[in-house]
Amino acid sequence: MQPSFSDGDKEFRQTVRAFIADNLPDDLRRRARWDYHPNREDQARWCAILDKQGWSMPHWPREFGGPGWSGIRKYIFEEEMRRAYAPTVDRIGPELVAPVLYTFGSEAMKARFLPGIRSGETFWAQGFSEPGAGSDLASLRTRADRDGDEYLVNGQKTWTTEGHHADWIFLLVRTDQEVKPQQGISALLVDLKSPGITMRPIRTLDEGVTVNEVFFEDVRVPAENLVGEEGAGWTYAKFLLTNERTNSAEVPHTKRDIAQLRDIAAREVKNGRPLMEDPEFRRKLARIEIDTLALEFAVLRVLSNEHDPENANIASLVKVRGSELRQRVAELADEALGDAGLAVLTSKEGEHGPIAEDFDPPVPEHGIGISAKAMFRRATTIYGGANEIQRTLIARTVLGL
Amino acid sequence: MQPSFSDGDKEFRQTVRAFIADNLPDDLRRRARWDYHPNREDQARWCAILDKQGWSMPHWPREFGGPGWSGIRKYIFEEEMRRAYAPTVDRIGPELVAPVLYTFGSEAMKARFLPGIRSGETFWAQGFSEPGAGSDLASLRTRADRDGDEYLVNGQKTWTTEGHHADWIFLLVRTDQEVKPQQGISALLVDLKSPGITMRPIRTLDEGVTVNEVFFEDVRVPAENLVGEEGAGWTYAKFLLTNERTNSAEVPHTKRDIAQLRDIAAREVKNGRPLMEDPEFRRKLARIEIDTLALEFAVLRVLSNEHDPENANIASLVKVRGSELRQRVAELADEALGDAGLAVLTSKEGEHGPIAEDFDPPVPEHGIGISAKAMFRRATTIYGGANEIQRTLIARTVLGL
Amino acid sequence: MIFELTPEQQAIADSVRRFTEREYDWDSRMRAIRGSEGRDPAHWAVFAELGWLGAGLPEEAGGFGGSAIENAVIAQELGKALVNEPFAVHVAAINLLASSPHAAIAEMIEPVMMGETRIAAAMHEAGARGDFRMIATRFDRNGDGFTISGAKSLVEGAASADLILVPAMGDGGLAVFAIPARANGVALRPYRLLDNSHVCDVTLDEVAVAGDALVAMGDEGELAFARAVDEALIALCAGALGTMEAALWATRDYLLTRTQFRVPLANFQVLQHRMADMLIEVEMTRSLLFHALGAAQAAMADGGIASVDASARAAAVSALKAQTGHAGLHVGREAIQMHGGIGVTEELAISHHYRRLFVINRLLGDEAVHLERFAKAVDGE
Amino acid sequence: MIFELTPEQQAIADSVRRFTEREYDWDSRMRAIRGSEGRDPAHWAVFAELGWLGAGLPEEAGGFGGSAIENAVIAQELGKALVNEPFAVHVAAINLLASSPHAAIAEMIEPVMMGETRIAAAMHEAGARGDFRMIATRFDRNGDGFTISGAKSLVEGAASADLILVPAMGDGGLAVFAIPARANGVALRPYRLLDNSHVCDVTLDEVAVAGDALVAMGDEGELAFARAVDEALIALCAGALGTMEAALWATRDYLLTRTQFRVPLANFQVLQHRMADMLIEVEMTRSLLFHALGAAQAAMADGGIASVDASARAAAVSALKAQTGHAGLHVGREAIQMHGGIGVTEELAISHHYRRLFVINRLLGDEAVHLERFAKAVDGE
Repeated sequence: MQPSFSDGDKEFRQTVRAFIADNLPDDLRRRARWDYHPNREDQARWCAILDKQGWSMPHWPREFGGPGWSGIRKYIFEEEMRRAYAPTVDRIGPELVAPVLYTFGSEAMKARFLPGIRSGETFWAQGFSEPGAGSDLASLRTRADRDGDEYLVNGQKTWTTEGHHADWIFLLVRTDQEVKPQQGISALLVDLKSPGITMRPIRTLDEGVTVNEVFFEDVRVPAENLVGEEGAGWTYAKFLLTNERTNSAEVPHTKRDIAQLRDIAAREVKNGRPLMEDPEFRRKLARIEIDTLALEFAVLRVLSNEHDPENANIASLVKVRGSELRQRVAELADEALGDAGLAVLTSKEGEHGPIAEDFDPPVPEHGIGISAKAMFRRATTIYGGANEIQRTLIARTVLGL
Repeated sequence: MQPSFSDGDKEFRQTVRAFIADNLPDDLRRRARWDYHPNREDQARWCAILDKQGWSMPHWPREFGGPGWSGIRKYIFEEEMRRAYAPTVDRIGPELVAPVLYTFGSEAMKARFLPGIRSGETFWAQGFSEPGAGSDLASLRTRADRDGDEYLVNGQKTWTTEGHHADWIFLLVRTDQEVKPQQGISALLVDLKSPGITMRPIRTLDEGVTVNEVFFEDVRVPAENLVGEEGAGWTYAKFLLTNERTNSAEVPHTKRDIAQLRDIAAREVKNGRPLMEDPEFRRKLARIEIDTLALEFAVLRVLSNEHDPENANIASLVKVRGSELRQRVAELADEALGDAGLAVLTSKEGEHGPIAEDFDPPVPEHGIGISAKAMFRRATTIYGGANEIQRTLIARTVLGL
Repeated sequence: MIFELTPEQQAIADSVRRFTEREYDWDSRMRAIRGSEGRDPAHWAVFAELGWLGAGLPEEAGGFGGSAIENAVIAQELGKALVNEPFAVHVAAINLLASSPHAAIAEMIEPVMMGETRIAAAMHEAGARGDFRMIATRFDRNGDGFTISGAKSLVEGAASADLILVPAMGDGGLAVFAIPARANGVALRPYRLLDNSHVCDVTLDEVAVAGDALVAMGDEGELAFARAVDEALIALCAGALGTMEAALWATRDYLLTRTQFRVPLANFQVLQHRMADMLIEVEMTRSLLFHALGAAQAAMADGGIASVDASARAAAVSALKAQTGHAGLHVGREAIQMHGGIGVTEELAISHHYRRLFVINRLLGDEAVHLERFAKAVDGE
Repeated sequence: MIFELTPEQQAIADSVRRFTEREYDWDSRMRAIRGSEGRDPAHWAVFAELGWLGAGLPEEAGGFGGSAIENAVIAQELGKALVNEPFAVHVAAINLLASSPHAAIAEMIEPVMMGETRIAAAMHEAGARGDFRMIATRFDRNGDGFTISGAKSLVEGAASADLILVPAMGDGGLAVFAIPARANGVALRPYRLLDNSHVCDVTLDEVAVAGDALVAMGDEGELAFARAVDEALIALCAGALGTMEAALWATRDYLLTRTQFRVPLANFQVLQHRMADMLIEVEMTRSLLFHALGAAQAAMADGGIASVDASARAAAVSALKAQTGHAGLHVGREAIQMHGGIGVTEELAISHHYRRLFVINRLLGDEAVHLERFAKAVDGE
């Protein structure tokens, strides 16, 4: 047993840290500091810089242009990225769609789509959920009917993350109405510029937009855009969702949020002293930091031996704990801000986006973005499979109940 | 709306307080101070004193010797009793068995059994639960077969509270094996001195004994001891359990425990100052006191209008909250004691009972009984219908889920 | 003990409910909160017309003969419909006016009740993190008048107020002043809170007022301020109770109608038990509201002068606020979680319930502030 | 990073498990804990014989070449079977001896490892409420020797010990002494804890010892004490982890076999989700155990001298202990609750799991003590 980072891993961390320091443009860092959803331009610019280094797709196998890092090193890389306030690289294309494409897609499909993802030029959305079928994919109703060399797509998707920024959508559709619900599902790649598609942004409680409803009305999709085999969409979706769960439980992001929280607590004053010296605040912070350490080591246990099925069991736990922890950190940061934590901060009415240079917010610089984050984090225990679903999964698969 | 005690109620409280001060023997008060399960002799002596005043059975209707108090006054009476460290009057006979007898029993049965309960001479146990049938009474298997003028009882009961002190047991038995499970149940009154009965005390985690297993082997019970009608036992049991739930959620007891906790906190020292001045302790205590106030007013809402069905709904909530609160108070008291809160305190090996005069405990006087209480309180969320059952009941009856 | 509303109190509740059902449905609300200041001025006129603005004031103070109970009844119904009007602030303001020994101040009560004069109360001090007991704003005597300097935050309704009531410390202890919102030296910085209420930071830079701007000072000032805080907190918590109830029952209805894996959500035992816990929190809040109303009645019966009753009221009100903050967050979060994705959208009331409860937890002191104030009041400190 | 046991470590785990399965089944355990001191002396001899008492000590210190990892492996297996032996106290004691720069002390290591000398460590100060950093016991120099006075509490194994290791403050800072248990001025008051461990309050009334009784003093004393505390805490928490695991899986098995209303308890969704939460707490505790073991290795690699590593170890160990206290109570309570009535009886292991976890939460500092120690260590105070 050697439960700490090896010397090689420590050197790797220094290499990554130096690269980011040398290559991350200042204006990107500044905008990411506020932690609103990063804009597409920033994500694309940074992805291209990383791509030149061969680092834009840490999770991909070497043959498709991944760096071939161990699970632990992927984690270190992500941690250093968050730590430096680098914009996140888009996730849907690189981490969800691409693995399906290089695992199940045709050679032509790989050649056509993977390079754009790797370089940050092409952005993807996923079209899974439908109104009335949240976590219950088998009941989806959007249909694709074969019509010569094309499919004709009709239906509606919802909770489509970043759909309003995307070029393409990975769509689950029903291609066979006759067979059992799970067998009639296929996966299609659809150009979002196709006629008949309407994207309607859904405003969330932070007054921002990250998710959308997408309507499909007689949308024509070339048959060559079918992923793998017709009727196998359910298998691909399960594969994709597994990848979604075995991520890092957002620990690097949470650790960065804690650093930000510490910064706030050092600047805010309570009873004439820095909030950081308030015993009750310190106790809450310590509890959060300890829970984060525990979560981090649970993640590292998974990553140190990614193919051990026992470790896969732990992965379902870290989703639950990680999502709850993100809420607690965001709420404590908001509480730390005092009155300013109650203020809505929008640059233009009803949407936070890039903040104008001359914007004079009613909260201190160190509090920008905090209240929106505290609100939006309510979603972390819902998306990606609500925690209720995760707990049932844990009870069945790990506890055998 | 007049959400505070009326002047009449306030005067009533003073009357009760004065009576207890004048009539409660010192030795009883001293033993009750330690809050072990009161011994039968103390309970009986105090019950007889109250009986002379006509106050021993506050919950009984006037015609059977009850004082005819309103719900609020019964609550005030109980609160003053607890406050003064008066021994509790036994509950099984007065509050569970007697209401069944005076509601469903024959005149002969009432005349025979009620006076002994009222005066504290006769102690009762209840025989409901069986091994393998905790809250699920319909599956009970103890049988009573008619044999001339007698029933022949065979079977086993468990969790029989205070059975080792009792004279009689109110027994649910199966008198008909053919009909639906719930229809074949009857209620029998059984003299615990009858041949064929074995009482086995169950040691609990506080190392004390309050519950027992009772074994019945060819026990002969006169047929006249059948309560009401044969086959109606299920109805009587439900009636009895309803009475169990509409109690005061033990708020008077919890308030007394809080007073004791405050006394401990005033005597114990942390970092050179009284524990009572420790901010974190005070916060925990305040939270408990506030929750107790809330619970008390919820109980008073029920009691102010006992026959309003909407208030009956609240009764199921207060059981859940009240039982959890009792645990929290006991645990905070134990924590307040520091190291001494970890010590086991038994007068003789394996059972706490009356404490010998020359006993020199390894804990301070104000800490006697605390660790046993902290342990035993784990049972409050289990007995009388586990909180899981209560929550399901709330969801169904109040929320309509 | 009587926990039922009198017929008069029930009539007030009914009149508020009629208003919220007929004039404050969801679409009207969304229109109102998107307007300037998040309100439709016609609504406040209705409040005045129906007598709600004076319903909680005793007759001898110029009101309609009610008490905190009437205010709680109104606030609770407004809270159910998420009515975005500064009613709790109004309660603070009118109680401050009614506590004044000065005739010039008492004369303001009627126009305020009639909705003719708009008045805000600056109960939060900038930098005090919701602890209303920390007052750094200063006053100095200036001939027959006073000069006031300081910074207040989260002053709801300030942008449309004629007068702002300002507590300040100075020679003579705590004093409260009625300051014209457009007086020289008064600067307003408006912004919006997460629950769509519109507030201002109010900066007072040597604001000069005449002697008749004094509402109360010294012991009278302390008592007036304590009464205003407690009465406003009761209204605030009653509103939160209404909001919690709305969130609870909306969630119940959602669980009954929505299916997942072809089973109604209402059948999932886990959700049943969590709903039971939400209900318990709601009922405990309601119980503490009753308790606080009893304490407020007792304190008012003594004209708020007996400090033992004022202290009992402080304990009871802080118990209520600590529970409300705690319960509100719990109920709000659970309501969102059980709704799933739809719960985090701007489109559904559920996220608005949560945001309102989130804000209320922090207004006039969060759970920690009130646990401490409760402990102090109970121990007679 | 490697989280798997080496074959040697696995062999130790297996040998402990064989012992608990063959010689410490439930009936043997109940016999042992009802004996005097709650133990069977033959068991400690087995510990010595199988090398467990020196397994966690480096070779250069006279041990068998292990570290905190080996102690954790042993403690966890012992914890699963609720073995009532003072193993964590032994870890404290042997680490104190091994930290000593004095040859006379180092010579004691072997007989202790062999089980020939019994040794207790008085890590709790009477009145300190588990905060081991508060040491009021005093020493004075007395010619070549020392005089020690004070009061220690919760000293496990003191009644059968030959020597008691006693930390004390005096001129020269913190010092640790090895005091014969039967020395003049040493008074033992034995009692039993809720988990059936037998402890003593130890009163030291001007106890005179020779100079060679000094284990370490000043900076050396601080480092020795800190190392002993942290290593003992790791063993204590590893034991608690084992106990939590035993409670978790026993509850799982109970839910699978027990039916209510003709449905297996395992089918109730509420119990499933609560079991998932228990599992999460267990896995988080395990993760922090790994983290603390890494920190202990790093600190030991520097001979425990570099204060930065000692501070990192303190943070890591306090994180572990805070989590263990919290998780242990949660898991213990839930295991009882899900068992229902049978869970509160003395007859079933479940209540013993709870009582052990209840006691461990308070030994060597409860959650509050360790949250504060963690915060201080992290901030470099």
